[in-house]
Amino acid sequence: MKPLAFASALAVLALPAAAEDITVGFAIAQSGWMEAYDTPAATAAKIRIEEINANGGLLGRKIRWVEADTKTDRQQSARAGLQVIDEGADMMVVSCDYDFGAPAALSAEAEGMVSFFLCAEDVKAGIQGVGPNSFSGSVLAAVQGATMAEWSHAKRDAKTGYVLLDTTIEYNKGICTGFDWMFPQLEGTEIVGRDTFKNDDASIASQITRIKALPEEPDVIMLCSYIPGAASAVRQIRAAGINSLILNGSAVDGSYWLDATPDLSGFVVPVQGSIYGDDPRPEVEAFNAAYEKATGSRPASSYAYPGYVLMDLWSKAVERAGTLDGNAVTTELEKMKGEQTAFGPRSFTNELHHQNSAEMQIIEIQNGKPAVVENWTISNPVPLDVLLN
Amino acid sequence: MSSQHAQHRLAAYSTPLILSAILLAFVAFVVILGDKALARTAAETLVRVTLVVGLWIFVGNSGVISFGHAGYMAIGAYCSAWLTLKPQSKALFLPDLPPWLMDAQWPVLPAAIASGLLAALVALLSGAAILRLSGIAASIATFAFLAIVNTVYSNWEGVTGATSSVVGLTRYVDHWVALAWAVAAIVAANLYANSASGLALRATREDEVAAKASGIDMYRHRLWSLVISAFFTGISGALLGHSIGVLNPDSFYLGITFISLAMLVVGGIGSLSGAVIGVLLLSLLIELLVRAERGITIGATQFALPSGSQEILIGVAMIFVLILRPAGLTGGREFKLRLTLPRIPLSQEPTSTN
Amino acid sequence: MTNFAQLFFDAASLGGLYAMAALGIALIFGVMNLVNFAHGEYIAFCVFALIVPSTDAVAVMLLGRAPALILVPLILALGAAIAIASEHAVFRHLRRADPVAMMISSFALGFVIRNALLAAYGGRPKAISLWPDLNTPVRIAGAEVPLLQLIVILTTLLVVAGLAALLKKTRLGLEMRAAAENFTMARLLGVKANVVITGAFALSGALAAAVALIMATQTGVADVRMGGQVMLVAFIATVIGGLGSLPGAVAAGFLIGAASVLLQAFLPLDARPFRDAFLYTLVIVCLLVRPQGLFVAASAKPRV
Amino acid sequence: MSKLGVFDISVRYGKVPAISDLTFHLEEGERVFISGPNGAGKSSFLNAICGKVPTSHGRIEMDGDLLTGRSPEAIARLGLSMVPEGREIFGSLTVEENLRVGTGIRQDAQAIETDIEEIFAAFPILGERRRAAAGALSGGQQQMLAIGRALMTNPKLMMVDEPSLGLAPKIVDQVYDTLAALQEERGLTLLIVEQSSLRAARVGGRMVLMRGGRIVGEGNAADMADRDALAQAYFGNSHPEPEAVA
Repeated sequence: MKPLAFASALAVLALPAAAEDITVGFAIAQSGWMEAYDTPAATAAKIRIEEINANGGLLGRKIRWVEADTKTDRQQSARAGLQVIDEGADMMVVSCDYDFGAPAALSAEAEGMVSFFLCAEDVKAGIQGVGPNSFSGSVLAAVQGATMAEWSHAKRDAKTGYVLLDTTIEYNKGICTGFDWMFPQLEGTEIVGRDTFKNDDASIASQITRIKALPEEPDVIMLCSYIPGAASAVRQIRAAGINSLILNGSAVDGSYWLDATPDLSGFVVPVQGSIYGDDPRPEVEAFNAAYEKATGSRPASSYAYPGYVLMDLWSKAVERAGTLDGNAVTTELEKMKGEQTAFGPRSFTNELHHQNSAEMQIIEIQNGKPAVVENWTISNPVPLDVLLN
Repeated sequence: MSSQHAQHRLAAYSTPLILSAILLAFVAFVVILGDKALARTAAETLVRVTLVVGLWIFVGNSGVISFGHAGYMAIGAYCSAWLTLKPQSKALFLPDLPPWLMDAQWPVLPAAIASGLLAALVALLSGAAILRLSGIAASIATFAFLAIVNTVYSNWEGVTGATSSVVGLTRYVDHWVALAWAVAAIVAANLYANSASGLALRATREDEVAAKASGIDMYRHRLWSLVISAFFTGISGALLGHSIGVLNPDSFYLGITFISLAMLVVGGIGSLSGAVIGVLLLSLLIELLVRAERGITIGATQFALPSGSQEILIGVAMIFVLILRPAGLTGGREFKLRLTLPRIPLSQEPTSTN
Repeated sequence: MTNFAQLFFDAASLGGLYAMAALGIALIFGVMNLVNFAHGEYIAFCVFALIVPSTDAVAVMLLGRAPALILVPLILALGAAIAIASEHAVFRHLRRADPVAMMISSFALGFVIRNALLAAYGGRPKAISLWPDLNTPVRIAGAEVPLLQLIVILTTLLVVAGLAALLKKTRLGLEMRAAAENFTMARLLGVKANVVITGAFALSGALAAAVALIMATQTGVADVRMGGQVMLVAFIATVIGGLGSLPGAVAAGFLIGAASVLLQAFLPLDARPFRDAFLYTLVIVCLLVRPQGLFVAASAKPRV
Repeated sequence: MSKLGVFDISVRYGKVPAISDLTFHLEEGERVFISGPNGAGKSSFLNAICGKVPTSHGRIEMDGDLLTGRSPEAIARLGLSMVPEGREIFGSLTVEENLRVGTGIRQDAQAIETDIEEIFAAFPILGERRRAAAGALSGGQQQMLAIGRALMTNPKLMMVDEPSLGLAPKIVDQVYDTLAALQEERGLTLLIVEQSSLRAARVGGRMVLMRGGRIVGEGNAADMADRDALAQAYFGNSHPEPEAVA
């Protein structure tokens, strides 16, 4: 026990020396499977912090950060939150996923501190699931599903849709919620069938058999899942000779898994920005370059971007509020309506600390090559009652 | 002879006293350090003590390995959420709850007890079927029970919120609350183990055939111990929920099943002291390793373990303990106050079995 | 409503996968009463052996680049090797321990392997392009099935037949069957415990490797959690098939695969997410009706 | 040097002693019966010799080789074979496979085949059912199979634990006749647990009486049987003598 007590005593001693600095506390997964999502987004947030520091800091003070590992574990997450508070955090950045970030965010909320989920896309990651000072840096899953519905109808003349839902996590259900809300509203459309599976199913042969039993192949298959289950589902769908356009959420962005189905075509993903170097907005490519400089490789998926966006938005709000006080910063954040960022405009209201509409880049994979084909913003934001259903 | 007997009883009843004192000392130590994260670790550890002691009441006495207790935990945790959440948030996230449950807003303590009772009731029903089996078939049936609970709770949209987390649980469980429940569980476990039913059940663990031949109704005693066990397991679930603040069925599945069994087996499945010691030592070791990952300064040198090595090391440590002491750290013995009167070697102590 | 032949192929290929995994578990249980929870991690380990250890997002093939003729025996040998190594490092020292202590240490071992894989490969699932040509559909008996499904079914039959031949015709097979039934008696007749146990672990590991190759080809991904679900189903299959009975494990593996496919096919949409709840209810019913196992003589007493 | 030397061994299960400071010798080609009440430690004694249970004290030698501390399979390889109580045949294996399990320690592949035929000649019923599952045999047939199986390891010393248990008297006679004939033929040394001194006397040999984990008496089986008959006449049953059931 001695070294333990000693170490914590040191940590306490170390604080006053840095009292002038602003401290951002990262309670994120540095190990376990969430690490793959948290590290890129946290790196992006740190890139923004370095930029701010290089431009003279925030409120004239430098930003520094402290980190604690949630180990992709809910209990450890709560502890990591308390730990960064103990180490003097002024705001908290928590894990990408609602479940693994919330226990830490709740500790921040109890201190009246602003917290941001790195890239959570569940409506609960904010007021509804944590409290009035909690925000997410990403775009709601339902927006992604709705974007897919509206875009495929407008640009690919999709009339018949099939919904294949992976019931394992809430994110997947969010995607399908958005699709189910938007697709039937569109002219001449019909959802011709639905099925469910689980991410770790060893085979989805019987789900595929059901699709093949349809009188006609559907125009689009809305696949609400994530990697690895999604990659495996796509491989099995194509292996069965089904050639429908496959629609997805942002979670399957990234070319790293494409080897799973070589020469894949007709596969579409909505993202906040393109990692493939073809984003129409130069700021996005500038970020990709900065990321490569910082880490030695380009982002593996668009999930790095929300980290940059949230740090950008928070620092602007702090600058406007002139204080780090949680409630004052929240008030400024809620005033943001179409606030420009490198990845498109962002808005918050006093009801929703999340994006229920956003400009998405549509990435289509043809012959195994992903590329931006369009950008699309849904015509109406997803209403709150749909989100909360 | 009767004084001899009374003396044994007294010695047996000293076990919960010693264990409670150890836990109290542990909490006192944490409070003195005054570190928030450490206080939380203490609370979590004590919730786990409640869980593992609850698990022990069934597994330790009957000798049947249960993979199903995380299911009772889930039932307790969600029950407490149903009873304590604000009606408006229930209307929003759990719209299919029956009206009386929707309007309920119980204080936390009665809600915790009700959670335990619901878990106990489910244990009575599920156990009535499962406990007709014995040995590994019973273990598999308990696993099937867990998988059923998990599947149902992961998909029952309007009642459990399915995979969507239930939010807004008051985080009232600090180290004192957790200590109180841990001590309650320990006392109950000790009382049960020394009751007629507990003693009879342990006889069946030693020799099923002989115990049956001597007229012990194994089924009834197993069911009893499962019900009591599920009560405390359900409460530990409620405590866990009110410690994290967010509920998800995923929290009550394989991860917690195995870690709680591992703590029990490493401590020593044959004794209540083993259950408590297993939790304390493994939790302590995990915390030390987590801190070592963050970096520890000893004297002038600073060293840190690489991220993720904690999990590997804890696994290795568990394997070592089991190789060196297959019956667990306590080897199935209880902590007891030794009274000074001479003991007659012939009579075996009721609790020192292995 | 659904094509019957199609359903048959779906059920047989999933069942085949479970059957092979169940055999792997039953072999080890038979000789040393060990429920090996590390079996799922053997599967994950073999899948990851196909790619270069690195935490980068894009996977680079390592063994996966070798031609099938070399790759298949290599991976099977690797599976056997990790199983034998784990026996040497852990289970050998626990032979006198109670089955519960062994089971928990196998879980701890699995935990170590899984976290070591996480540390070496990172938490992000990796893509594997293994024999993509096997995923072309072929028409057979009025059903259109991916070639791989047929291969899985054929492989299972081959593996089961091969194993049966090995157990029936060879000296080691005879000793393993004798040891599975009564280990101490076999030793009293001069059967070397180490040889039999090592043999059982080697076969079990090779079976895990076979499952790994099929899963990698079928799903195209490598994920540390991928063996877990199969392992659990396999574990259940060995129990409802009758512990210690290898044919029982195979039959129960097929049965669970078939039940899962049929439930998925015929449950109404609203009940489909509850598929596993129905499946496990059937498991409990099976156990209650025949605690000694579905495929062993009713007179046999339940073991353990 | 005796065939088997047991020096001052103790066996305990947990805290319960099963055998205490027992010393015993067995000469080449001898036939010795061990008798005694239930719980006297007879089976524990055999189990300690064959390596099934560890001794806490003392040593056991066979032909000058130390057995103590060796694994059961190593002891079997030194030429000791066991027919355990309850027979413990492999029920799912065929009769012939049962016989072959123990042949792994032999080098003489040719002789194995002739030995199998010899055993089938000695027990014709086994030969008739050589392809049948051993679990389907009757108790007496299983006992014969267990003896045949033990013989297939080509032992120098064979231990038989209660061959008469659960068998009809007629079958028991047959079993003992076969054992005696085999001993004659092969020069085997036999150590047999047999509760009935009368039975032992009929077969002939040395007899050792155990009680409470110790040897309490020893002598010619016939003399011991007379003494037993006398004791029974005067004091009732001195040690239980379960009448065989079919």
